[in-house]
Amino acid sequence: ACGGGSSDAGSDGQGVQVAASAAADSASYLADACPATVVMQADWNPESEHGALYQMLGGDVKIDTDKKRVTGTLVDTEGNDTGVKLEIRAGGPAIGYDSVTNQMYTDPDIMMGYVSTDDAMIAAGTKQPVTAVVAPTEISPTSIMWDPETYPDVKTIADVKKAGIKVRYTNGLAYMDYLTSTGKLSADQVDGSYDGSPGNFVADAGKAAQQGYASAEPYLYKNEISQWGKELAYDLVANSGYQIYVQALSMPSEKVAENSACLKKLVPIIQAAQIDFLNDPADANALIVKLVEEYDTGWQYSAGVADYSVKTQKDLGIVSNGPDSTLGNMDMDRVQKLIDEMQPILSGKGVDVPADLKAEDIATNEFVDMSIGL
Amino acid sequence: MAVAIPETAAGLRFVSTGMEYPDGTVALEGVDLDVRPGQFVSVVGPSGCGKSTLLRLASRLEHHTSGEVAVDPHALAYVFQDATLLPWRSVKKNVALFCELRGDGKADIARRVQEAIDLVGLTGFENHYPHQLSGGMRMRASVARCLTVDPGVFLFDEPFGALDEISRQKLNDDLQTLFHAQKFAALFVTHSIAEAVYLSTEVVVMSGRPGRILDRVPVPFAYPRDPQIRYSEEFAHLCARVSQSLAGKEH
Amino acid sequence: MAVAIPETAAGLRFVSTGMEYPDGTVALEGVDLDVRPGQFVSVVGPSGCGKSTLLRLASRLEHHTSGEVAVDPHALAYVFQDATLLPWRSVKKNVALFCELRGDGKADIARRVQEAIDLVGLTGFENHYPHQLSGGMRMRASVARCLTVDPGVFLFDEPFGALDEISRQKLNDDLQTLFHAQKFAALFVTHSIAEAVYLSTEVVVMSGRPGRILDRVPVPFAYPRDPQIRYSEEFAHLCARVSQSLAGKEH
Amino acid sequence: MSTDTVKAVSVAPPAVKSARARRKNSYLADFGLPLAVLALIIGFAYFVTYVVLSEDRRFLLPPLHEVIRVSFLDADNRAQILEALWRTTVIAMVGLFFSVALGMVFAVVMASARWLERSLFPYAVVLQAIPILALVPLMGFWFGFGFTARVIVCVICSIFPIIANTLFGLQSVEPGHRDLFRLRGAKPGVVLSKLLIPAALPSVFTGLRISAGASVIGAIVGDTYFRQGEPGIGILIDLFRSRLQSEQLFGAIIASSLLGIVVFAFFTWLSRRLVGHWHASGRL
Amino acid sequence: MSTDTVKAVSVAPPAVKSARARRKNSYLADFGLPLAVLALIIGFAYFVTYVVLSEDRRFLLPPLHEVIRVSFLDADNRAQILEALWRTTVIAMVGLFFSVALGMVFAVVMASARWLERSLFPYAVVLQAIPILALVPLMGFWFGFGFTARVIVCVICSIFPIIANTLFGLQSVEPGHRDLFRLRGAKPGVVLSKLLIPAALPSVFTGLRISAGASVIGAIVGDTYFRQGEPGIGILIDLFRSRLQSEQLFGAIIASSLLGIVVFAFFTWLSRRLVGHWHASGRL
Ligand SMILES: Nc1ncnc2c1ncn2[C@@H]1O[C@H](COP(=O)(O)OP(=O)(O)OP(=O)(O)O)[C@@H](O)[C@H]1O
Ligand SMILES: Nc1ncnc2c1ncn2[C@@H]1O[C@H](COP(=O)(O)OP(=O)(O)OP(=O)(O)O)[C@@H](O)[C@H]1O
Ligand SMILES: Cc1ncc(C[n+]2csc(CCO)c2C)c(N)n1
Ligand SMILES: [Mg+2]
Ligand SMILES: [Mg+2]
Repeated sequence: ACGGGSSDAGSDGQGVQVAASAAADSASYLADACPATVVMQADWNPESEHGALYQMLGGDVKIDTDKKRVTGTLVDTEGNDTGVKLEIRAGGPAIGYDSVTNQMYTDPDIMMGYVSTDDAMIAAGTKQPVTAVVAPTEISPTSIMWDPETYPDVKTIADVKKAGIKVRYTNGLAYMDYLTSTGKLSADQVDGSYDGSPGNFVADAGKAAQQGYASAEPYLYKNEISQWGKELAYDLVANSGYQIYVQALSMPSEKVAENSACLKKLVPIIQAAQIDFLNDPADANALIVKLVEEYDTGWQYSAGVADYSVKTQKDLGIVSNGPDSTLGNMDMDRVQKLIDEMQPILSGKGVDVPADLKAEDIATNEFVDMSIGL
Repeated sequence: MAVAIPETAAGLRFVSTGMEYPDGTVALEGVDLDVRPGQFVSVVGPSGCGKSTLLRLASRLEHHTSGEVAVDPHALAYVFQDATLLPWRSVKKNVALFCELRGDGKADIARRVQEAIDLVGLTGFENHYPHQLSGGMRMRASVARCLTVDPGVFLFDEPFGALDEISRQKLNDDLQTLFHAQKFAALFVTHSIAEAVYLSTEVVVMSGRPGRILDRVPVPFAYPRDPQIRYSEEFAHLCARVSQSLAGKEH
Repeated sequence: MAVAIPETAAGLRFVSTGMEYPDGTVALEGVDLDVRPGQFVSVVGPSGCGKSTLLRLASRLEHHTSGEVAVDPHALAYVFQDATLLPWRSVKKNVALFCELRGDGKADIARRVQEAIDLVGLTGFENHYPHQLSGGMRMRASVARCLTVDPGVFLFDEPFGALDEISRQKLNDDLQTLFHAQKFAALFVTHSIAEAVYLSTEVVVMSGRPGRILDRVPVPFAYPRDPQIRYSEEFAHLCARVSQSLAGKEH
Repeated sequence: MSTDTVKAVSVAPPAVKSARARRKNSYLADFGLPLAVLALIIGFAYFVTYVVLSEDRRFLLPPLHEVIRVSFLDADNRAQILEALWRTTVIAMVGLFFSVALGMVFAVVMASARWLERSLFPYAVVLQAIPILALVPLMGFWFGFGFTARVIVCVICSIFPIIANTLFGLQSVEPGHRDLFRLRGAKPGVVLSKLLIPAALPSVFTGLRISAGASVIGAIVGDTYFRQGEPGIGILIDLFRSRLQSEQLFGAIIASSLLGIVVFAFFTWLSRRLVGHWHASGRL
Repeated sequence: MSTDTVKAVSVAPPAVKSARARRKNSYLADFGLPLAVLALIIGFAYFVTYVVLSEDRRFLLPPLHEVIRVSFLDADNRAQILEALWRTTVIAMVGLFFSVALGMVFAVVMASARWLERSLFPYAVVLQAIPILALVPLMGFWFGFGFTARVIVCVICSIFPIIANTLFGLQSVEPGHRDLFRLRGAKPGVVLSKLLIPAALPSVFTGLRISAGASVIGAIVGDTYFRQGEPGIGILIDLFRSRLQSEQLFGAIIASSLLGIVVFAFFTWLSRRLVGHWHASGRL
């Protein structure tokens, strides 16, 4: 990755092969409805939680190692060319840890980005409203994890509270406001200094609990962080009642209407891609691992963790149909319930979430193909 | 207080000039003094009486607080009481400073600088830095710097105070020759009455602080002056008069 | 080269002392000089001949490169060629410095400081800062600082060069009185031959660089000396002799 | 020497009323012009907000009156910001205190011998050039994740300018002044208190002016990594950022900048008081 | 005046051979003692590694020889670290260059009038005291998330010491020297190049010594927030940190510290070359 230019992934099995062009009258022909390049802004470096997006790339990807973006033909579930390009932009460090909402409001080229329900509420409160149009992930993998050797009796977050274990989390994440405001953790046991490094966890030999993705950290700590090298126990935050749709693909609310024709066709392709990815993640995972390497932003992602991630997503139902038989739709009652619970909490923290915020303001199933499911 | 300054004035003119420092020290009061081209006026007076202040007013580095001061600021040279050499410049470069500021050519500068250095007896020390010089050598470098610029008005603040009698007499003679040749207007502060009389067309005696002019002693000798006049009776007489004025005695 | 220094030595002694600065300038060569308590030795010599260097060796601020130097470093006072006042201290505090360093009591310091300030004629300027003084006033403050400490060895580097004749004569008389009373060992650099002869028990004439001793002129007058001796024939005679030695003439 | 030039410089003395006029003038220069520059900068900020940035992007630099309204006129928000600022101030001041104390000692030790300078200065540089981030677990292990560690981060960020400038000040002491003390056989402690410190003071103040801002940044950085104990303005900035609260974010930034300026202004004032009477750098 | 005291100070002249002896002595002081201090510090590090830290915490400070072996003796790791270090060096140097150029201009402008100083200095303080984190989105919008933004972060981190010290140097110019130029009616540009800059140079070098380390830190901080384009050592530090690759982490820290020291040493050398002949601060 020199010169900051771009490189072709080539046709050596990286990415999904483009089979043929979708017929102009087929449901997956996007050229007449969508922008020539559909730009998606991810919230982090490439990872298997983003599988659906990378699954949609054809084999002709161009990697911009400078700007940390990948572009290729947007293909449908059959691998047919939809007539438009897909550009996936890495988030997190690649954009100075800026929020996806900010990025979407600054750069009109971005069509959609990953925004979780809680962040969408906050965005509504800061006059940058976004609406989720599809939720490829049903349950957030965000968990609290601890050392089962130190705390053999702790099984759930409730036990963590009971045991009074310090919990390290990343300052600013709304779920902790929920846990502390609802008394599921006490405010004086949490410590907002987690910055992604395992150093502090390992240094105090697992005395404290720590935030982590169920789909990544347990594997990493056991297999890739030699100083730890042991199992971790964890409990999903979602199990405590914090039921956001994590990484829901969203867009500035005002743009939903003008893009409806595109979304009508694109959202089902995304739904199908997520299912395809779960069934056969090999190509997309290979691309993800390759991208991480080429982007070279300091993030590491092995094939091992990619496989573990997919497995966990399946096992824990992180990616699943949810209560119904559709993958990608959002349970509007669940969204509303979260809004009702979180509105006072966030307002108490100084975020002016409108008191009358409705689930429909931040999420819509209008474009979801209800027939697509696992 | 608008005193008319004659339009034909060149050189220096003080008209009932006064100067009070911001801290309230009155350094000068009601000084009337004219120095025309071809005049060499020496100033003697007790330490702290305002002699340096007078030169600073003449050079416009300080501003008077009453009366008027007129001076041709072009081609002004001023040997400060301190050597004020730039510590990062060698002797040669220090002496060259004024030429550089005037934008002289390189060869011209080199020639003038060497002449001036030779004149003050610093030959061989061209590449020394100020901290490698003795006190007297520093003052001589400072004098040399002013000798490079053919000034119209030449101000001297005890230029030879740190020199031995022999160097001093030599420089007195050189300065006299220069004055005779160039006819600049010179205002010369010194503590040596003999030096004042030997060099000047007029010696001005100042009183203690606040400085006023106590006496003016015209010196009638023609230029070029023979060093031997120092041993003449008239010379001794003039010195005595200056000395008495300085001591505050009427004459 | 181990020259025996008599154990009874007090004051100052140079035995074929030489000094070469790191840049290769030879400032002094083979200087033999003794200054015992009760001796007042003046040094005259051309600018840059090594007079200040001699005093710096005597004060151990600089180190000789050949021969030997012996000095009693206790109760040493040194009036530098520059005033070297501390700019953040008022005149009063500057003059008090040496007393403070010796750890004198407050009242004692105040008394000594005021006496010294009065002696050098800076009364009224106690609370001024150095930058508010004239050149001569700064030197006087520097002299005052050394007058506060009853030194055993007193070094002077042209202390009165920046003063008018009247102040100078007054300070000469005061210094002489002090010397007569305290009998310290004095090494006094000056460019005024008359001053040298008036003050000293012996005048040492130095050659141009590298500085060697050319001539020694003992001055036989007894202390206290009447200011009028300056107009005596013997005085004139002694001055002439120094002057001739200085000019390089045999006598 | 032409007639004209002489005429040109015939200068009438400043009239008596000029003193007052000059003072008025100086008030104008001291307060009027700086305020004019401030107005200009505020104007530029508004220009960016309303002209350069489209409405959607206005969160990048919200209108200043909105920032003030939301952050400082709303009692809750103001209390939140000021409380956090106060905690950061405490850290910054404690850190700065140690920086000054340790830094000056360090500099004095280094100035006392060339080999000490050569031996120690590199570690001071390392201390300054080390990414604090990398030391977080080690420091946490030793000093915990609260007040102590934050103060240490603040010291690491702000000590070097003190060291470098004190050392410069000590080395710039005039040799003649040193001689004065050597001559009288002054003890090292006395030389330090009566010569070295006073002479180095103007330089030290320059170091202090640099460290003023650095200590604030250090306190904020420390906040970021060591979050136990009471949260400071750094945590708040992080929070506002992740919550997209632009107005409060800029409010917090303004508050912490003002803290920097206040500390800076304090040292400027102190320097005028202590060295203004003899050194030009003290005469702002 | 006792006999003894005189005897005590009867000083024999330094013998002729002393020149060589002194040089030897000075080699010892210049290199021997600093190396001894280094050995002491390394010893302390080992002490912490093996005695203070239990085995499973040894990653907090791994044994130095392991650090060297893993980071610098392994060709791949060495290449990785050196490549990243080189990119950071480029950013740091470009940033430092702009800091010096802009900082000196800023200082000269401020030194030219008191009202300018009072008007502008606060913004320099703000620039320094502002948490960069908070400006990331705005800077990203204007300058992207790559090289330009990183250089700007580096400038923000390293410009203030240059400004403050240049200003101090300019204000410390001796009034007598100013008079010299005023007297001869020198033009502002000439005064600047022949008086102000040379006179301020020793001070400027003190600023440069502070900015040397600050520019390295700035480049690393910039790396953290602006990761587009080629990654530098900051990103590597982050990576090693997140993987607890302690040996490489410390290797990278050592490498970046050495960069700081090298830049620092370069300016020390340059200052000796340029001002050593007349100012004591240049004579290390
Ligand atoms: N620090 C130094 N480095 C190199 N050479 C020096 C140094 N100080 C003085 N010198 C040289 O040593 C010689 C003697 O200097 P010194 O100051 O002793 O002269 P001096 O007799 O006091 O002269 P003056 O009457 O002008 O004060 C001079 O030639 C001078 O250039
Ligand atoms: N910057 C200043 N601020 C306040 N007072 C000053 C300043 N400069 C000089 N003075 C005062 O003005 C008076 C005259 O000073 P000036 O330097 O003109 O004396 P001088 O005649 O040159 O004396 P000398 O022969 O000692 O050099 C002195 O009393 C001095 O204290
Ligand atoms: C392995 C892993 N670590 C961190 C992030 C960053 N991140 C993006 S969104 C979010 C909050 C979820 O509620 C977090 C922590 C990630 N995506 N994957
Ligand atoms: Mg004077
Ligand atoms: Mg001398």
